[in-house]
Order: sequence, then C-alpha cells, then structure tokens
Amino acid sequence: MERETLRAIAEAVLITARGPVTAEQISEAVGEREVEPALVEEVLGEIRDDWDTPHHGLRIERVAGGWRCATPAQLEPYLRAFHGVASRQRLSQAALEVLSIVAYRQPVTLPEINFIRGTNSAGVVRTLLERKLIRMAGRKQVVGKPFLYRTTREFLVHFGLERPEDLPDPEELIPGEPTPVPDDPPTGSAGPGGEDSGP
Amino acid sequence: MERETLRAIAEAVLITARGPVTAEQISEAVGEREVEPALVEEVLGEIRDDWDTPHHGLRIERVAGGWRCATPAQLEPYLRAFHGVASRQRLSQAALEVLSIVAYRQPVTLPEINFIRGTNSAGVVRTLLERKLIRMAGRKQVVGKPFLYRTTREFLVHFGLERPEDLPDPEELIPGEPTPVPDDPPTGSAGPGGEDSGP
Amino acid sequence: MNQVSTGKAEGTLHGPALELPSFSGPLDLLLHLIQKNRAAIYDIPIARICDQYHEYLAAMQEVDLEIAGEFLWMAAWLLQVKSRMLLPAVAESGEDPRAELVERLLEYRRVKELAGILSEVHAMRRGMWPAAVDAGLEPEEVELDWEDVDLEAICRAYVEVMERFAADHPPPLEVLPLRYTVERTMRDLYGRVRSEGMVPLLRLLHTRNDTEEVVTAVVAMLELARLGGIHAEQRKAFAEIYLRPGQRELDMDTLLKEREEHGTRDAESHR
Repeated sequence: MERETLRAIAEAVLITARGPVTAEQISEAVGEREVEPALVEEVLGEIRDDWDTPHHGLRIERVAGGWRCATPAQLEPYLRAFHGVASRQRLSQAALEVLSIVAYRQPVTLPEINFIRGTNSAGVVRTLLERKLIRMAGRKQVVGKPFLYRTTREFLVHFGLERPEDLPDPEELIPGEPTPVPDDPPTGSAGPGGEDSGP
Repeated sequence: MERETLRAIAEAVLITARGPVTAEQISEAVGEREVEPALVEEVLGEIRDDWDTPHHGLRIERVAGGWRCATPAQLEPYLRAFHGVASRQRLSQAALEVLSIVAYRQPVTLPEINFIRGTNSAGVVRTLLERKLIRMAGRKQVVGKPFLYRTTREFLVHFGLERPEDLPDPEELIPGEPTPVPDDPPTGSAGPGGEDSGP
Repeated sequence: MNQVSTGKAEGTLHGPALELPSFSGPLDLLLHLIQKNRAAIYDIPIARICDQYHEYLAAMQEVDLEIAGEFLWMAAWLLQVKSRMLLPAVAESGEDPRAELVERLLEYRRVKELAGILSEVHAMRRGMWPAAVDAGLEPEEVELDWEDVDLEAICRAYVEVMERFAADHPPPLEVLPLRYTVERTMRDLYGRVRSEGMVPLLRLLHTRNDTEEVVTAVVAMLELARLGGIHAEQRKAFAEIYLRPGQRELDMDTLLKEREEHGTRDAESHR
C-alpha cells in the first residue's frame, strides 16, 4: 500500500469516528501485513504536523485512548456563532410538538397546549411566534382571556397546503397500514377546549 | 480578518456541520463586513482544490445549494472495516424508478406514480419517505386530494446535485426516436395500474 | 436494461429456483420483450409480443408464482389491442389501437433510463461518509432540519403527542358505591357530641385520611347544625371548630327514617 493511501485512510477514519482511534485499529482495518501499528503511528504523527497550521480548521491530536480529530480551541466562538445561525433553520422536538398541536387544534390557547403536553410551553410558543409559524388570533372568552393561536400563511406555504384543514388525518398517513389514533382528550371544563369559542 | 483564519473557520465549520453549509451562513457566523459570501465561496473553492489529492481522506463538494464534507468513495471498504458495518443499503430498482418519477415530475401524486410505472408503488413511496429521499409536499386539488411528493435536500446530497433540475434528462440520452411525452398522465383512462391500482 | 429487478412490494417475483428474470411491473416486462424482439416501440408487433407475454405469465404460473393483478391487467389489454388490430374497420379508420400503449411505454422507458442513471450515481456515492467531528459545544438538543419537517413529520408529531396525552390521562375510574353515608355519620356524630359534650371538628377531620369520609362528616355536621341538634362554634378564622349539643334534642331514629323516605341523598349531591 502506498503511504499516501494509508494517510488518506487514517484521515478518513479520524473524521468519521466518534471517539479516539488507535493505530492498531487502523492497522487492522487496512488488513495488510506490512501496515503495522508502528507505521500507522508514524503516519498519524505526520498528519498531525501537516494540519497544525493557522490556515487549517482541524487538528489531529493524541489523547488518552489514541488519536482523535478536533477543531482548534480558538475557533470555538465562530463554531458557536455558526451553530446559532444554522439552528434558525432547525426546529426542536418540543417546537414540532407545539406546532402540531396548534396546527391540528387551532385556535388553541397556551393553557390548552400546556395541558395537552403536560409541560409549560410558553418559551416554545414564543419561538414559534418569532419564526412566524404561528400567530395570535384574538382571545378566548374564558377566565383570564388567554390568547388564541393559529398557524400562519408561512406555515401553509412550507407544507404546501391551501388550508389548515388539508393537514393529513393520521389514518391516511400510512397507506395500507392503519396508525393507531388516540381518542380526543376530554373536552370538559378542564380540557383543551375542543368545542371552542372563537374570537 | 486574515484570509488564513477565514479558511480555518470554514474548514472547522465543514467538518462539524451535519449537512450542507452555505457561504452565506459562514459569512454571517463570522460577522465581519468584509467577509462577504463571495469571499467565503472563493475560500471554499480553495479548500476543495487543496483537499483533492490522493493523500487526503476528506473532500468537500458543492451540493444542495451549499458545501459539505465527506470522505472519498474509494476509501469506503476501509471505513466499513474500521466501523464494522455492512455496506449501506442499496436502493431497489423499484425505489430508483419511483425516485426518478418524483425527481423529474415533482410535485407528483401516488396515483400518478402508479400510472407511470403501471404498478402499485405505495410501499416503495413509504420506504423512500422513511429514508428521507422524498417528502410530502401538500395535496393536489383534485378529487380525493392525494398527497404530493417532492425530492428532499437529502436526495440532492445523496446524488451530488445542486438542484433537482440538474438531473440529466433521459430524453437527451436516448438517441433515435423522438419521444412525445404527455404533460400529465391521462388519469381516468383505462390503463392498468391507474388511480386505484393495487393488488 | 435487462436487469433483474428487486421489485419488492409490487408484482414480486421471488423464489429460489427461479430462472425467469423478474420485472418491476408489467411495463418493464413488456419493454423487455420488445427489446428482445428488436422491435421499435412505435411499431410493436403486437401479436408476437402478446403471445410472448402470455407465455411468460404461464411460465410464472408453472413455478407457482403469484402473479400480481397488474400483470394480468396488461395481458388482457394486450389481447384487446391484438384483436382490434384485426378488425378491418379499425384498420381503415387510420387509428392505431396501440397508441396508448406506445405512450405508456415511452414514458416508462424514460423513467427506467433515469433510474439507471440514478443507480450508477447511487453506487458511486453510497461509499461517501459524512464528516462527523464533534464541535465540542455543549450537548445540543436534538433538532430537526426544518427542511425535513413535512406533512408526515407534523402529523406524526401530533399523533405522538396525543398518544402520550392519552397515556397520561387514563379514563377516570368508575364511581364506587359510597362507603360512608350521611345518615350513619349523622347518628355517630350526634351521639358523640351528646355523650362527650364537646367535639373538636377539625381535629376529628384531620385524623381521617379518606376524602370521602371527610366530605360525609362535614355534610353530616352541617345537617345536624341546620336541624339545631348541634351547635358549631369558631372563635376566630382558621381556629378549631367546636361542636356542642344544640338547643333541640333530636330523635335520630325518626329523623333518619324520614330522610330515607324523602329520598334525599345528600352524600351524592355533594360529591
């Protein structure tokens, strides 16, 4: 095996591995007699030196259990900033849950959402408002007059829908295979106002 | 900001990001006026060229409107040996056919797919949904309001495309006969495997 | 083009001893036969192709393969086209009975071509592993790419939420028959106040950890006070409530009998 190929393999292993990697493991993965751990170790040292310059954003380092790939510490603020930028295009599981409740039960109030989820969802509702996926739509005429929430135009555009009523029924979601559909939660006094009084 | 620092940031972002990254995102994360997307794009091109050598085990490529970092395909046998996993699952002929139909006729409904293939494709559509290669994108406003399907960003990443339009057009590849293709499948006509096909 | 497909759910042809190539659908089989005969899609030798198609189905049946309905549909269609070709009236009209079939085949062939291209790209790119270097930031919440959140994802999320809600809120327990009756408690309480002269109500209630018993005792006490059989007194807010004999002496037997006849079920209406 060419030394440059071995080097490429070592790099590929390091950037795809989740934890530290040993020279023995790489040697074993290559499976050729002449590629001994000592040789791999040597190549890993070379890689470390090559990457260790200001214009590179990755480092190979020796740690307790072997070698691992990491980013230089001084770049952390940028990675953090990037993470923040990228997370605007992501949605937490909690946000997806609240969004689905608003979508399927609109108009709905925060107390009702909290009741269904069994946890306070005020922060998530705020995030969804900021992202313009839900909007306020009047107040419910009950004690405390809580705000009612509905999905927005942007929500419909994202899902390719004309109306919120076009959201899939759980039964039609999986063709041929019925999904268990839970009964509606009780809509009594404490329930999440099924028989809703609109604004 | 020094160009080499920008380069290092771009590298660090690419190896830690979980999907394609745009020059705009990196520019925003850096947050300096002179680091415009065009400059970042230039630096990303540099990185691509620098990494594209036999002694490197990572590559970056332009895909799905952004850039992403992955290992070169020819190193796969070693990665599989190292990670101890079987080769990633192949797509069946049926799956590739459905994917092709969705790719070049999107958005498209299941009845339309069934009609073109002449066979029921519900199971294949479900598999492709699970593999996140296609997604539900609304409903067609016709009787029965069938779901519409589109390809995903994952599809673009998997097939190395920037946009769905970048798919080759098979018509150009088939020499000889001109191929008059109907704009819409003649739904409702008496062909086998039409609307409600299915064994 | 003449591949062995792995059409899973549809028209599945499987079985160990199978020599026949399998096809992802009737159009796939038809296309294969046309190519085998070196025929042009625009001029299908329909009689020959129809016969070969039926031979293929017969061979499938011989090896006990279940033939999907779509293959039979196509067989019937081919027969129909074949017979129409033989009608002089159709021949004279200049209308080609094969037209729709041709259209369908061309469209399907285009799909198959593209599937072939995708297959090659797939084989080539399947071996690329995405980089997975940890950014070293604090463990992040699992987040979904907004891009991936489609109708299916939002519908599934809703189903999961409601399933969890149903699990957390099992249907209310059935109402058990009352274990304490106001009548009996009235009799006990009245007897105690008469014999002891003074009963601290709150202390009495605090020693009972059964809600039903407490409710019944309160109702019984109020009823006795209304009838004047006992006197309740509280010096200041939140202080102990003392029960003493009232100004009227009650004949409990007669009283309770009357109550029963009137059918007043205080305990129930207070639940």
